[in-house]
Amino acid sequence: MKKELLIKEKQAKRTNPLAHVFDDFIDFCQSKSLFMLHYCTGCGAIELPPAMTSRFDMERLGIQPMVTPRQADILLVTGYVSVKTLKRVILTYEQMQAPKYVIGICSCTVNGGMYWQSYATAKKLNDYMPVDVYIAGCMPRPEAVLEGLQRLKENIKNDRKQQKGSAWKEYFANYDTYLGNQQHLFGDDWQTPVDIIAEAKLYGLEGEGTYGKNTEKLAKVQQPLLPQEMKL
Amino acid sequence: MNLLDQFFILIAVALLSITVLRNFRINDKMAPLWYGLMVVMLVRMAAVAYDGATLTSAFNIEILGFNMHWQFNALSWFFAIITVVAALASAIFMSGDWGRQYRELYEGQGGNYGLLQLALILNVASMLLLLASGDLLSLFIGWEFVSWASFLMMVLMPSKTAKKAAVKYVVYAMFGAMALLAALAIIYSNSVSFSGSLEFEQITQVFAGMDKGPQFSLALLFFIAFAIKMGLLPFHLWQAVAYAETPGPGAAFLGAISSRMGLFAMIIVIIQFIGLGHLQGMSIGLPFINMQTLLAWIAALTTIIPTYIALQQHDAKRLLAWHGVGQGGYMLLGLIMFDSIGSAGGLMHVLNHASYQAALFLTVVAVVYRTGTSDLNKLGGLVTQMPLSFLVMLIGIIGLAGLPPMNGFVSKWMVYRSLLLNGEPLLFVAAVLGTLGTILSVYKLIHNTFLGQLRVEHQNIREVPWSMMVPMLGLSAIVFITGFMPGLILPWIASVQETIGLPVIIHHLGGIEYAKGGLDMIWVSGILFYGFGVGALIFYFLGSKAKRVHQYDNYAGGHFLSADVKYHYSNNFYPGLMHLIGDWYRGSFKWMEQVIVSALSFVSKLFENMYRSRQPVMLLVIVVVVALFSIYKNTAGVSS
Amino acid sequence: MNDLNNKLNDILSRVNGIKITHKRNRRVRVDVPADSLTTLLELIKGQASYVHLSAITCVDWIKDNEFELVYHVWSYEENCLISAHTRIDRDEAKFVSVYDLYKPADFFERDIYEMYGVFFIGSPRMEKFILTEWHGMPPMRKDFDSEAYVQETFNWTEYNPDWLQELTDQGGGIAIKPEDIRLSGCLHNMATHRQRDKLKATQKVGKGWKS
Amino acid sequence: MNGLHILSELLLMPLIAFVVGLMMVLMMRKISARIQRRIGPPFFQPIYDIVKLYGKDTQISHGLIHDIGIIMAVGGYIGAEILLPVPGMEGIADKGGIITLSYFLMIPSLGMALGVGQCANPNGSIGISRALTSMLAYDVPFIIVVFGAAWHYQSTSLVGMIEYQQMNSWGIVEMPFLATAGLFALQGMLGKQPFEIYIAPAEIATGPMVEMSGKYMGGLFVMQTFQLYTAGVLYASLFLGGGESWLSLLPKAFLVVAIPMSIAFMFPRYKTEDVIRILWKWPVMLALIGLAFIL
Amino acid sequence: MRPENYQAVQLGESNEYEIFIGPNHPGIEGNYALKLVLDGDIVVKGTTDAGYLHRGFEKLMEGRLWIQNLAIVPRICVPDPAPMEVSYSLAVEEIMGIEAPIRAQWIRVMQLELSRVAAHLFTFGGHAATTGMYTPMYWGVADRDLVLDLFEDFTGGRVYSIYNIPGGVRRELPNGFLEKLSNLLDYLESRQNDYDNLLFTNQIFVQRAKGVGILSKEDALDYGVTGPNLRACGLAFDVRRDDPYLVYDQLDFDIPTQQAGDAWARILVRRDELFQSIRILRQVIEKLPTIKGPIRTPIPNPLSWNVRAGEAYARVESSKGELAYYVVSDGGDKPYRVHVRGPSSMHAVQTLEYLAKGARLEDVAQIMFSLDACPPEVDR
Repeated sequence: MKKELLIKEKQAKRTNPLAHVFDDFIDFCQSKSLFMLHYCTGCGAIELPPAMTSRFDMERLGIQPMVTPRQADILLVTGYVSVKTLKRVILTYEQMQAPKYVIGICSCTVNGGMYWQSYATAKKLNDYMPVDVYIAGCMPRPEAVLEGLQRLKENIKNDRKQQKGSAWKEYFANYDTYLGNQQHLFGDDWQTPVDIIAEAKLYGLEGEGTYGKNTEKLAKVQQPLLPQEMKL
Repeated sequence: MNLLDQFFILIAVALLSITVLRNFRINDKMAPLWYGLMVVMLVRMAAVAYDGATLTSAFNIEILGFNMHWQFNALSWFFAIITVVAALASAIFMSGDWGRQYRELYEGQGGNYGLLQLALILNVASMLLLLASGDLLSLFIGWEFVSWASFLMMVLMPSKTAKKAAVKYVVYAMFGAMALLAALAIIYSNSVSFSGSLEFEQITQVFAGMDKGPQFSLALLFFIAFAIKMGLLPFHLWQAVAYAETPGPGAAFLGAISSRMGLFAMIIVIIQFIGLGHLQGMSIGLPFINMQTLLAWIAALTTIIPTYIALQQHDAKRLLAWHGVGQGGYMLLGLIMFDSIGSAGGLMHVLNHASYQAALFLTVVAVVYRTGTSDLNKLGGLVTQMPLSFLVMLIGIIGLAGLPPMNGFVSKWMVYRSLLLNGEPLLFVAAVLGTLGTILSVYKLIHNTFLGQLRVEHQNIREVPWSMMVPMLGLSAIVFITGFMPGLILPWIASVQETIGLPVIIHHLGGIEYAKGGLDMIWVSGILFYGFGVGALIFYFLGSKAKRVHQYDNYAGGHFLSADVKYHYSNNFYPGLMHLIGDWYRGSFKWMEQVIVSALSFVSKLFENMYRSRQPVMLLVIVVVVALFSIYKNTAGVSS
Repeated sequence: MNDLNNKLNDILSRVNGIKITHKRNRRVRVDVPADSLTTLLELIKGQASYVHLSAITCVDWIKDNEFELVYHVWSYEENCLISAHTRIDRDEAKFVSVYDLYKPADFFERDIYEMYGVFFIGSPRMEKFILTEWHGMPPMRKDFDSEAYVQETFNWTEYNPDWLQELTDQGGGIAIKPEDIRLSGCLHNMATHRQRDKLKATQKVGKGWKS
Repeated sequence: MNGLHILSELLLMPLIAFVVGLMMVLMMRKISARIQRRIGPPFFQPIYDIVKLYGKDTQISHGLIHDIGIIMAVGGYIGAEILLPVPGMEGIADKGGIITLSYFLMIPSLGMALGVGQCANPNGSIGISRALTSMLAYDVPFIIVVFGAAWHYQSTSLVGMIEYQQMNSWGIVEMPFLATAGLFALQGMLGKQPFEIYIAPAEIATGPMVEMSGKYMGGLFVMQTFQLYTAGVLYASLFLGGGESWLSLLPKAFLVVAIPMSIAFMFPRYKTEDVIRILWKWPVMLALIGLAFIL
Repeated sequence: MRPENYQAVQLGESNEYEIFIGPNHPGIEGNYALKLVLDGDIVVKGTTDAGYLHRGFEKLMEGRLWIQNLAIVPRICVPDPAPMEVSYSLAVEEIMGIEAPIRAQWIRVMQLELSRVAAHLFTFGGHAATTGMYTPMYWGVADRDLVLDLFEDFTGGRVYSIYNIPGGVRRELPNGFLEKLSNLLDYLESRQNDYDNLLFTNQIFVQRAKGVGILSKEDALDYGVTGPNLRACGLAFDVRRDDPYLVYDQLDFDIPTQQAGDAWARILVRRDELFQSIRILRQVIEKLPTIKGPIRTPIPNPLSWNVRAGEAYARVESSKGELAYYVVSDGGDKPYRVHVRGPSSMHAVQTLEYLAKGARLEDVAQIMFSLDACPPEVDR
C-alpha cells in the first residue's frame, strides 16, 4: 500500500512525459548491459568461468566481467561467506555505484548451506546487504547462473515501473538495520571508509530506517572521513 | 642622453639603492619597483624591438687602445626584457612572506636575505651589461661579471651541496672564461687579418682569413666558452645542481634566463658573425659531418640526455633544473638550422622557456615554502590544499612538455617544422624523444607533488600568500597568452632575425604562415577549447552528480585501507624504462663526471702541492730548466 | 626392502623411549616421548634422508588432557612415510618448533597455534594466520562448541512457502526445526521409526503435490 | 567557408567519429569473440554500455582534477577528431597539421593521467606510468612514419597528403616499409596485446580505470571509440589515400582497425621494457629503411 | 575496519609503497590475498593473507557422521575435487581394514584422471590470462566443460560428484560411457595442436614465462613443494608411482619432468601430464570392460556406523601435488579428527612469499598461477 503511494507521488512529481521515455530507455540499457564483479567467496566461483567462456558465453547477454567494484553493476557473491570475507564483501558492496545488484549464488549464501554449523561463515547474506536474486544450488550450474541473471535483467527493465530490482535502495533506506546486523557480528566499533549516510543524503535516498540507534553508535566511533575539499 | 643611457643610469641607481638598503625592510618593497621601472624603460625602447634599430650608449671606455662600447639592438632587447621580467617576478615573489620565512630559517646559519637581493640585482645588472656589449672586449667583461654574479647567488644557500655545486660552477666558468680569453688572444694574435679592434665584425674577417685548423680551434674555443654557460652536452653536469641549490626565487631567475646568456653570445658570435657558410665549410674528418651537423647533434643530444637524467631525479628543483639544461638544446637546434622557422622557434623558445621555467620553479618554491621539502617522495596530494599553485604548475608543465595550447608548443612546433623542411629525420626523432621524455618527467613532477595520497603532516597547509601567488599567476598568464597568440612575440623575433641576418619569418597574430602547412594557434587553441567545452558539457550535463570521497575509500583489492598504509606510488616512477636505460646512462654519466672531477682535483692538488712544497728552490730550478729548454728549442728551430 | 627397514630400525632404536610399529608397506608409526621428538627428526632427516615433512597434525585428546602431535615425514629415497606421534600436556600447551629442520613446519605450526593454541617455541611466525579476525578460543579444541556459537551468533532465513505450509498442516514438511535440535541428536532421532514415518508421509504428500 | 559550414563541421565531426567508433568497438568485440569461439555481444552492446554508464545513479569522484581529467581526455579527442580530415569536411582540418594532430593525441593521455593521479591509487598510477612509457615506445616509430609521410608528400597538412595520394598513388604503394612500421605503431597506440601492459588486470586491476565509476568510466568508453576511429582514419589518410567519399573511407578505416584486433587476442602482453625494446627495434628499423628509400 | 585504523599516522621515511593483490582481484586465485611492498616495480616483500575461505572444515567433519563427511570433502578444493573423495575414502578404508573391489578401484582411477585433465585445462587458461592472453582461458574452460559433462554422466554431479564411498563407488557406469570417454579423449588430442600453436609455442608467452619464479630443486625440497611444481624442478616424484594406491602400479605412464623450475617449466609439466592422463584413461578404457564384479564392498548401515579406533594417513596425487588425509577414529560414529594436508598449503604461503620476493610486479600473478595454488586448501 505504502509503496504504491510512493510511486504515485513520484509519478506526480514527474510531469514531463519525455522523462519517462528517458528513464525507460536508461532502464532498458541498464538491463542490457551489466558489468559484474565476481567476488570468489566460495565454491560457486568455479561455475562462473564456464558461464563466461566459450560454451555459455555471457557476453551475448550483455554481461561482462569487470575488475573493480567501482565499475561493476552486479556483485556476484559466489558461495559461503566467511566472516573475514564478509567484511570485504560489505566494503566491496559499498564501493559499488548504484544501481547495484547483489546475486547470492549457492545455498550457502541463503542459509549457511552445507556449513550451517560452522563458526566461521555467515549464514544469511541478506542480513548484511540487500540481495536481489538468490541462485540456490550446491553449486548452481552455469545454466542456472544465466537464468538468474536473466531474471535480474527482467527486474531491472521494470525497475522504475514496478519498483522491482531496486533492492539497493533498501540499503540506504534501512541502513540502520543492516548496520546493526553488521555490528552484531563485527563489534560495535565496526565501520567502513565509505560514508553511506552522506551518500544517502546527497542522492536523496534516505528513508525512515536510515537513522537509528545503530547509526548513532557509528557516529560515536566514526572518525570524520570527509573528503578533502579544495581550499583557497 | 638616449634611452639606453637612461636605462644604465636606472640600473646603477637600482644597484646602489639595493646595496645600501639591502638589510632594511623598505628594500623588500623597493626592489620590485626598480625592476618594474626597468620593464617600463625597456617598453619605452620598444622601437628597438619592432623596427630593428640600434641604440648605442654614449658611454665608452678606451682600454689598451681598444674601444669598449655598449649598444642595444633587437637581440639585446629581446633577452633583456626576458631577464628583467624574470627578475621582476622573482623580486615580487621574495618580497613578502617568502623573504620573512627565509630570514627566520636561515639568518642564523649563514643565509642572508639582503645578500640575496643584492645578488639578484647584481645578476640583472651584469646580464644587462653583457647583453648591451658592443664589442668582444665588453662581451668578455660582461661575461666575467655574469659568472661571478651567478656564483654569488649560488653560494647563498647555507648547505654543503650548494657550496660544492657553486665551486664546481666557478671551476667550469673559469674554464669557459679561459677559453673565451684564448679565443680573443687568437683573434688578437692573428696578425694577418687583425685590424686593431675587437669589434664583433672583426671575427668574420679574422675567420675568413684563417686556415682550416685555426678556424676550427677558434670556433671550438668560442663554442666551449658559451656552451659551458649554456650547459650544452659535454659541459652539462654543473648546471642543474648549482641552480637547484640556489635559494628559491633565485633559482627561478637563474633557471629562467641565466644560462641563456651563453646562447646570446653564441647567437652573436657563431650564428651572426661566423655564419652558416663557415660552419658548413668546416668538416671534421668525415666529409659528411660539418660543424653545423655537429652543433645540431650536440643540441639534439642536449635535449635528450639531460631530460632523461631529469626523469630520474627525485628532487623537484633538480628535476626542473635538469630540464632547463635540456630545453637549451631546442633553442640551439632551432637556431642552427639557419632558416626562418627554425631560428624563430629557437629564439621564441628562449622566452617561452623562461616564462614556464620561472613559473614552475616558483611553484616548487611555493610548495617548499609550505611543506619544507622538495623531495618528490615526501610530497603528494597537495592539489586540494594548494589549488592555484597546482594550476600554475599544470600550465607550466603543459608548456614545458610542449603540448598545445601553451607557448612551449609553438616554439617546439617551429623547431619540428624546420627539421621536417630540412629533411633531418634523425634530429627530428631526437627532438621528439626529448619531448616525450619531458612529458614523462613533468607528469612525475605534478603527480608526486600535487596528486596522489595526501600525507598526514600536510593535511592542514594552505595556499601560499598573494605576494607569491601573483608572480606565479602572472608568469602562467604569459605562458598561456603567448601560446594562444604567438603573434604578440613574433614581431620581436622577426626583428631579431633581421638583426642577426637570418631569413625573416612571416607571421600573423595566431602564428606563422607557411605555404605547406603553417600554424595558427588561435584556431588550434580554439578547436582544443571547443573540444574541452564539449567534453565539459557531456560531463556536467549527462549523468548524475558525483560524490566526493575520502582517499581511504579506495580500491585496494577488497582490502581496507588505513592511515598507516603508504599507498602513494612515487619512487622510481618509470621502472620499465629504467630497466632498459637506467644502468646505461647512470653508469656512463656518473663515470664521466667522476673522471672530470677527479682530473680537476688532481690538477688542483698538484698546483697546491707545488705552492706548498718545502723546497721553493726546487720549483725555481724546474722553471728555469723548462724555460731554458724551450728557449733552446726555439732557437734551434730558428737556426735550422 | 628388509635391509632398508633394518637400517631404519637401527636409526630409530637410538632414540630414547621409542615404540616402532610397521603398519603396512611404506608406513611406519613411531611413538616417542615429547623430549626426544626433535632428536628423532634430526636423526631421520640427517641419516635416513627423510627430508619431506608432509604434515604436522594435532589431535586433541581431551579425555587424557593431552594434545597429540603427529609428524608425517617422507623419504624420497626410501619411499617410506614415518608418522612420529608424541603427546604433550594440554594445559601447558607448548612445544619446540622444528622449523630449523623443516621449513614447512612454519605453516603447520602457525596453523596448530591458531586452531589449538599450542605455542611452538622458536617458530618464526607465531601470530594470527587464518583467523585474523577471530577473538574467541582456539576453535579446533574439542571444548569449543561450534554449533552453540553459531546458534548464538547467526540468524537463519525463514522459509515457509505456502506449499510447505500446506504440507505441515497435513502433518508433513520439515518436522524438526533447526533451532530445536542439535546435530548430534538429529540423525538418531531421524533414525527412529516415528521420524521415518513422518518422512515417508512427507514424501508421499510431496509427490502428490508435485503431480 | 562560411560560419554555418564551420559550425556543422564542429558538431558533426565528433558525432560521426563517435558513431563510427562505436561500430569499431563492436567489431573489436566480435573479432575477439570469434577467435575465442564465442558468439559475442549483440549489435547495440557498445551503446548500451555507454548509456548505462552515463545513467548510473551514484558515482564517486576523488576531486576536481578527477573530473577535469575526464573532460580533458574526452575533449582532447574531440579536438583531434576535428583536425582529422574526412570527406566533405576538410575546412577546419586544414588549420592543423600532422604535427599538431600528433600532439593533440597526447592531450587525452595527459588528461587521463591527471585524473587518475588524483585518485591516489597506486594501481592507477602504475598504469599511467606504464601508459606513458609505452607512449614513449610507440611514438618513436610513429614519429618517423609521420616524418617520412610529411617528407614524401612535401606537406604537413593531412588534407594536402590526401590530395597528393588521390592525384598519384597511395602511400602504402609508395612507402610500403613505412606503412608496415605504421601498423606496428598503431598496435601500440591502441594499447592492444602484446602492448597492453598498462591495462594488465591481473597485476594492477586494469590500471588507469581502477577508480572510474559511472560517467567517468563512460567517458573512457567514449574515449575508446574516438581512439579507434582516430587510429583508423589517420592511418587511412596517411597511407590509404584517405577517402573520396565515406563509402571508400569507412571500409579502409575498419580494415585498418581490424588488423591489430585480430592480432591482439593471440598474444600475451610484453613487459614494459620489452615493449620499448620491441617497438624501438623492428618498427624503427622498418621505418628507417622506408625513410632511406624516400629521402 | 576500526576507528583506530584511521588515526593520523606519520608515514615512514621509506619510499616503498604497498599494493594489495586480493582478496577481490583478478590476479589472485580464488579468495586469497597477497600484500606486496614494492619499490618501483620490484617486490620487496610479499605477505600472504589467508583465511578468507576458512570454514572450519576439520571442525565440521568432527561433528558429522562418517558418511556425511563425504558430502563436504570435495569442497576443500573446487577445481580438482575427485582426489579429495578418494583420499578420504582410502583413509577410512584403511582404518576399517577393508579394500574396494578391483573394478571400483579402476573406476576411481578413471575419475581421478578425468579430474586431473579438467583441472589442468583450467590451469592453462588461468596462467595464460595472467600474462594478458585470454583466448586459452576461453578455450580451456570450454574444453573442460566437456569433461564435466562426462562427470555428470557417470556420477550425477558436474563438479562435486560425491561418487566415492568408503568401500567402493556409488554406482555403476552408464551404458556406452566408455565410448563417450574415448571420443572425448580423441577430441582433446585433436586440440593438442591448437593449444600448442596458441600457447606452448607462442614466443611472447615463452618469453614471459621463462625465468619467472625460479625454484631450485633444493629450495623446492626445502619448502615442501610437491606435485607438478616439484617435477618442474627436476625431481621425478609422483605419489601414483612411488607410493602407489588403487591400481596405479598396474598402469603404464611416464612422469614428465623439467629441469628449469620456472613458470615455463611448470606449465610444460602440466601440459605433458595432461597427455599422460589421457594415456592412463586409454588404458582404463581398455581394461575396464574386462573387469567384472561388484563396485562396492558391503559396509554397515552408514547412519549408525562406528568405525573402529585407529588412524590412517592416505596420500594421493592430486593435480596440485601431494594430497593427504590424516583420519583418526576413536571408535565412534564420527571421525575424531580429520586433518587435510592440501598440496597448496605448501605452495600458496611460504613458497609464494619466497618467490614473490624480488620478483617483478608483472610476474607476481603469474607466479601464483604457475604454482597452481588453490587457496581453499590453505584455509580449509
